[in-house]
Amino acid sequence: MALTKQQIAQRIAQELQDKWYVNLGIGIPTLVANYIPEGIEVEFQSENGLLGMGPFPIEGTEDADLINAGKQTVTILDGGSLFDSATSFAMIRGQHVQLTVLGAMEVAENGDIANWKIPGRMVKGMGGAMDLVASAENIIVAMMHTNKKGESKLLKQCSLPLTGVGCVKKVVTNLAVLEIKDGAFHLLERAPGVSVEEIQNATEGTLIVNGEIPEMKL
Amino acid sequence: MALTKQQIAQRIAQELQDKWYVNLGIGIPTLVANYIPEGIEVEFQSENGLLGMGPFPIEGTEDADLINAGKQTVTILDGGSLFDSATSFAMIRGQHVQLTVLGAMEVAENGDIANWKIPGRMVKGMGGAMDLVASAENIIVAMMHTNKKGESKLLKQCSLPLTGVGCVKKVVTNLAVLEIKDGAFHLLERAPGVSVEEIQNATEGTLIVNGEIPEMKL
Amino acid sequence: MINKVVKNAQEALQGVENGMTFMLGGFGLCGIPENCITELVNLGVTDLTCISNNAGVDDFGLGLLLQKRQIKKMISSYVGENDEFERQMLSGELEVDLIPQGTLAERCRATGAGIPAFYTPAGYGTEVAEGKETREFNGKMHVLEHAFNPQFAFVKAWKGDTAGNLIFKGTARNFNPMMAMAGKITVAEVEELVEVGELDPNQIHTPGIFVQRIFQGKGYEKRIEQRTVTPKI
Amino acid sequence: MINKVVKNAQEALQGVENGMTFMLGGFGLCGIPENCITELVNLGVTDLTCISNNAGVDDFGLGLLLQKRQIKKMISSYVGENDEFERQMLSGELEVDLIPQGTLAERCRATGAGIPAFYTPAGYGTEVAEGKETREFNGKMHVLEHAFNPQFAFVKAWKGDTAGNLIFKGTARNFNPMMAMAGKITVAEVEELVEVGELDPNQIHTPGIFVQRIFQGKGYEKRIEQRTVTPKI
Repeated sequence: MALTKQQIAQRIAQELQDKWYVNLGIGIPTLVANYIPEGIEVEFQSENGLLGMGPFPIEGTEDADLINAGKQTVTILDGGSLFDSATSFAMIRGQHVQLTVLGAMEVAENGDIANWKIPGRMVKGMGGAMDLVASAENIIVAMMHTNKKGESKLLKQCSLPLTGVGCVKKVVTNLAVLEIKDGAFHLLERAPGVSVEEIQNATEGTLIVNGEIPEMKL
Repeated sequence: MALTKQQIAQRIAQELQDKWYVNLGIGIPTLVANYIPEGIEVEFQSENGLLGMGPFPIEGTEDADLINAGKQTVTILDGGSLFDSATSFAMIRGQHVQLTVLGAMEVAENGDIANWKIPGRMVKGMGGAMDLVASAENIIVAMMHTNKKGESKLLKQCSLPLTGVGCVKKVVTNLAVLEIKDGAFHLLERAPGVSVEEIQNATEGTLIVNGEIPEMKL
Repeated sequence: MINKVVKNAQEALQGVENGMTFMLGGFGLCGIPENCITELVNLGVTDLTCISNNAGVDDFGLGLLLQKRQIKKMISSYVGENDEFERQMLSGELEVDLIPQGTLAERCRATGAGIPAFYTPAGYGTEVAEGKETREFNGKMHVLEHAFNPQFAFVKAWKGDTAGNLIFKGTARNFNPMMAMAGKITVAEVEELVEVGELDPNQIHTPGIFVQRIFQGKGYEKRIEQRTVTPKI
Repeated sequence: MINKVVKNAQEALQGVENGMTFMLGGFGLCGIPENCITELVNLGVTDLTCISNNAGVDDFGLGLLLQKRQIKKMISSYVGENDEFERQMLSGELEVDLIPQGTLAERCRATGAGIPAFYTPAGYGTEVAEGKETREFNGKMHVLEHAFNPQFAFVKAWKGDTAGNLIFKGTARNFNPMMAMAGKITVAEVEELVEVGELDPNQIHTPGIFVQRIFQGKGYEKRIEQRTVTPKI
């Protein structure tokens, strides 16, 4: 069974390490906050100027002056802090944020990522994505393995305009967990009940399968 | 009569304009704060992170955490603000400070200034002087016209290592007020009772004397 | 203390002309200079270049200027949520320069800080870096980015005093402090204008030196784009 | 919330070794990390490169490390008020790299902000620019300056919480916030260590993300270099 979006987030949450500052993109990445493993402390950074982002406010307490990068009303936890956009991206560019989780339209076997622009269609902009992928030490891409037409989004080479070059090291899809190194996707885990063959068929880029591939534990 | 240091400061204070932010260097420039003309508002910036610097504290109220760039205990006026050194020099480099007054060992007819280093002698460093002279729109140099040996400090060319190039536009000495333009010192005013000839004799650099030179009014 | 107070938005915007370049603070609709935007609409100035992280929504924020076709060019990092924007952009009426958000923030700061140019890794190898100088530092490629040159910056603060000192609230701070540094003339509108001495000098986010004009704003709508809440139990 | 608290200076300085590069906050003797300096003296580490605006006085601040000849190189903007410093410098025992104060501050910030290099007008045409790239922007010459690469940064704050958030007081802020951003490991000593939730998140000068270790300092002397006062009337 391919993973649901919630399950992709759940699997990514297992990658969190104690004392990490984490930036979560819009979409599936946002859901990661719901699955922080017991016994570890992480802090979420929102690039519009917030550290220690908490859950959505209780109805009636929402504050127009307290939003996240997705423009959603949020809260701030005790020990959090507020700052301007230049300081926020100083944190990101200066590699003070240990992990970035974001979505992608395409990822290539060399670690390139494309997630901001489809030529001929309305372009909304890259927001903070280019700063995040150019700087983060750890980038996990959360995405569907294939597009709606069933075509692979894990490619030999990105066809869309790039967001960053050679920066993605890990991809968690609805079918698999993969590591990118030496110019190839290395299969680490399969979604429960999904075969290596299915993953192979859904992957256009070079897929390295080394030994027995375990199922994910969720 | 040549001016006293207090009088040099007094003459420089006449150059202050309403709503100007001003950075005063150590020595004679510090005294300028005592002669702010009536009816104008200026604010003093201290490059260690203070705007709205006030007078020395009343004995017994001095605070180790509130000093000026000369490491003297000071006060902060209502409406003042505190900030870090990067922000302080953002103000200076970004030309938000309208006037810098500082001392000099030598000034040249092309506007070069030397005030931080004498080869072979102990070098204490330039502090913020290089940032100030490289950025300020208005720089007034407060200095003695000659050194202790009677040699001119207003030169054709600086002999000491430079602090900044072509940046000084006005010099107020114990003998004269001079403007630097077109590669020469232009004599604007004489100290009361000091003759043009005396000033000429004390000036090594090119001195332009155009018409009648008035005495300073103090 | 130098007094920066002007009566209202009208007085604050004196000198604004067609064809000028402005910076406008805010992230989404959070922390935007509502009063200044309304006054820009009233003035009807056109051919504007607006540097702002976003472009508002159809009927609020910079969307109001877009409706009246007052903007010639937008310099932003993200411009979704705006149908009129999309129409003008696709029809070629509106020029759009998209910039990585961190680069945008740093370019604003550089403008105010007298740094004409700096290197950032953001955008290297992408179309954002096309035609720009690139260079390796510490084994990593970087792009040379430059300061802006805006005539006016319009920012919105929570509290301000008559000397122009500003304090922002929550994430309404965002781009406002850097843009306040960057304007040749910086106009600050505040929810609460107080006398000097009422703000703790240690807590001021933007020192008054960066602000040329300040006024007490009025009628703040502070619209929320995505009202996300946890139900009361 | 991530907890950054360590017991004392001893624990905070674990990993400090001979030959390392440190940043130390403070301007003159104002806002210097007194406890960390004392512990560096106790540890007896040598061949240090110290990036600090000043070098203390003979018997206080970095002067204590100079007395013990623990410093190989000072990177500062102004180093007066210190006889031992002068002796070591003139005898060639001590290397000294003098940097314009604004360039020093901006290089510290750049280090923490992931900006490998930037242009500044300061020092153009002087010996400070010798051997450095220069370039014209907007008709004015500028010098290319680079980020540092310190292993540790030692900063002193007024209040801090267990998550590493810092608030500075008065002009004791100075270089501390930028240096806090720049350390691979940043150690903050504070006059008052409080629980999370006690500091207003809107008033924090240095967000905890920049601080790896924080401890309650003790025995602050806070010596005044130039006690200038107005007599009581």
